Amino acid sequence: MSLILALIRRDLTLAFRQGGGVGTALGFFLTVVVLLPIGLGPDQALLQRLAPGALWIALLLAVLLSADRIFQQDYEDGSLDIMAMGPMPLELVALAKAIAHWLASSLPLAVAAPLLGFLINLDPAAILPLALAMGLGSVALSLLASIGAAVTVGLRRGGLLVSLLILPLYVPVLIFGVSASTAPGAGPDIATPSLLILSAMALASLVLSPLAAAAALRSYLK
Amino acid sequence: MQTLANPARFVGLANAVLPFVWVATIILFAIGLYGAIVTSPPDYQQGETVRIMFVHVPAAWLALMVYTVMALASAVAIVFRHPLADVAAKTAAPIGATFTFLALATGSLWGKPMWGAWWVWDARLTSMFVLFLLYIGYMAVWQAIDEPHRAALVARIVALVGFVNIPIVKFSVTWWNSLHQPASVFRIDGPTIAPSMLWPLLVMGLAYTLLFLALHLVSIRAEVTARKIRQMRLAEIGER
Amino acid sequence: MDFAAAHVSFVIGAYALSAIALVGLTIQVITRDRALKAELRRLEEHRR
Amino acid sequence: MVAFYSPFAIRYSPMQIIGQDLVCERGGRTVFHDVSFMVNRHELLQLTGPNGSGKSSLLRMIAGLNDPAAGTLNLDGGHADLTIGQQAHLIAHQEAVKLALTVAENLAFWAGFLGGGDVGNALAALDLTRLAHYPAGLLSAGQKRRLSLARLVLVPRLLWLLDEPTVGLDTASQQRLAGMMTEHLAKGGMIIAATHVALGLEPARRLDLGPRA
Repeated sequence: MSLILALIRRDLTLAFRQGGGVGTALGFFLTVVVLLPIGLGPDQALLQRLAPGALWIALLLAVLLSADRIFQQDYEDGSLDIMAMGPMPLELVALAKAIAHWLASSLPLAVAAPLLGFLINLDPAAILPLALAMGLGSVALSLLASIGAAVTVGLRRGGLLVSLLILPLYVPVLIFGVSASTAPGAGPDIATPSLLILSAMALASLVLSPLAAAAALRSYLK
Repeated sequence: MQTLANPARFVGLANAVLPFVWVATIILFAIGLYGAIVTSPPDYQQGETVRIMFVHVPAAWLALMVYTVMALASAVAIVFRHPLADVAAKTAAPIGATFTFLALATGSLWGKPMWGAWWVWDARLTSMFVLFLLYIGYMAVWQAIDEPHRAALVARIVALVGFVNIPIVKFSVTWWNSLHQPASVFRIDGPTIAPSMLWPLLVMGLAYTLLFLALHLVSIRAEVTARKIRQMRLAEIGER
Repeated sequence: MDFAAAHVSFVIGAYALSAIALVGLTIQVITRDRALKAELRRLEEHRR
Repeated sequence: MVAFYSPFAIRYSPMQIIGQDLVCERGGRTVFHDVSFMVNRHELLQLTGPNGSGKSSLLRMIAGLNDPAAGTLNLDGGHADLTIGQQAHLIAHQEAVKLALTVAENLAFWAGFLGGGDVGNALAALDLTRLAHYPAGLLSAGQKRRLSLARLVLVPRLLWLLDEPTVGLDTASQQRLAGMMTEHLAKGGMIIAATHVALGLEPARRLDLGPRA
């Protein structure tokens, strides 16, 4: 357990010291949110109805954008080889790095998203459910992104391939994420069941993603 | 040598079986089409457009079946390390993608007269679309990694991860669809269809499956030849 | 089948599209197989 | 977590690594075949052979990063529940150094991750104490190579797998490396080094991966 923490701590120091990671993801997120009213027109009622979905899509794309940072550096400078020879199985290394990526970029976005919601007239009552749903959903997003990152770690321009591989896996998270972020009161309460399913997905990916990611990494170490 | 363990035996087997499969495919298509176009009655509600079902439903069945074949082949490749299994998965993908594309296209052609729109986010069409993305993603992995051995290792994982997600996507899309739209007006599945419509559908389904088998065997044979050519070229480089 | 019924063009369109796609795929697969077999034969003669 | 203690505790039990008719395949091409070797305690095995003959592949195979297409590879004597890779250090061309972290932080991470070790002593052994608080990005190639070699001293491990260790080192550092290697062998360790340059100590065994008859 202490080894996982050591790895997470190092990754976090690296992410914050290089600064690029969080900054670019947040910047990308802000651009997407600002583009929406420009593209869809300033109609407040329309924007309000679209706000949760739009914020979720922006979060999802931002996480995907920063996904290749999870293993790329360690693969290129040889650290991954040494970690594969360490006392900790590669699966836990993949898990630790995915958690570090979640803490470094997905979580800050999940916290910032509802606060930026006012830009697209997000209904204030929806801020709390959105924050809760995004907090949970971002775990699944980072873990699934780690599979894509592992599959494309050795490729020169793997960025496009990551999105193609991982977006279909994001469909369920997006569906239940958005329905979990609807404000209470309107219509039947679908927020709580969706939240439960979302957390189930997060837990499932917590277990399954490291297995897939480690297997993909091993094929690149060969 | 870990090259294709027993390709010669497989190619021999394929050559023996293929003529019969081709003949059976053609016969079944003839019967199926005859049943679909001539004997089965028009639908009391939709009229003639129901006949699109005979090309739409088999394509949808094949789209899912071929991905299952790919996932099974990948699992066999992981467990038994059999290189021919990787080739089977790789060659099945483009065929499966074509069937998925056909399912989407014919579904949209069926939807236009039915719901008045070329694309309707009906639960089955949406999950079929995601399945299409999974196919494209799988094929993109083979494209992106030039060295076949490493590409095979990675593609296996992508196929299995995709396969695990198909039911999840299906469940969430169906649930999402019921949330946003009352159950779609048009529902044809299960034994409710009249027998006169059912047998052509089953025959067409079998014809599509045999076509897949034939195309798959030929593609595997071609891929085995391609790998041999690649190894001969590499050997030449090695000698020089 | 009544060829004058409503929307019959969609039915024909669906069948035509399916035929084109499946026949096209078959031709592509067979030609690739034949081309590779010929190249392999050429390479083998070249080596002997 | 695996109880991890210094491998030298089992100093005097007999111990050797044996490779038997190993075959390595990469991209469909056979890199090398029928390679056999043996290394005992206190012994240095020197790997030679032209570029592309598979020296690095063999080292990576011993480290467990890629499994052989055929043949066997085992360590008699070491820890039963540890793989060879977990009882070995691999120093390859890539230095596994994070440029944004300082020299000390790099070593502190590896100490934490690979199972304990004294950073100060490792820095002193490679004369890096002066640079401890500099970000690794400012180091020269030779200094980065020394930081990578510091891992050998930082975490005691039985087997050292060195891939052209002297690349980029000045003469003083090469002598220091030779000293470290001699001391490691004296303490009952084993070394497999792929290199063409004289290492400053006589290898007990040699293995040439070049084209054989």
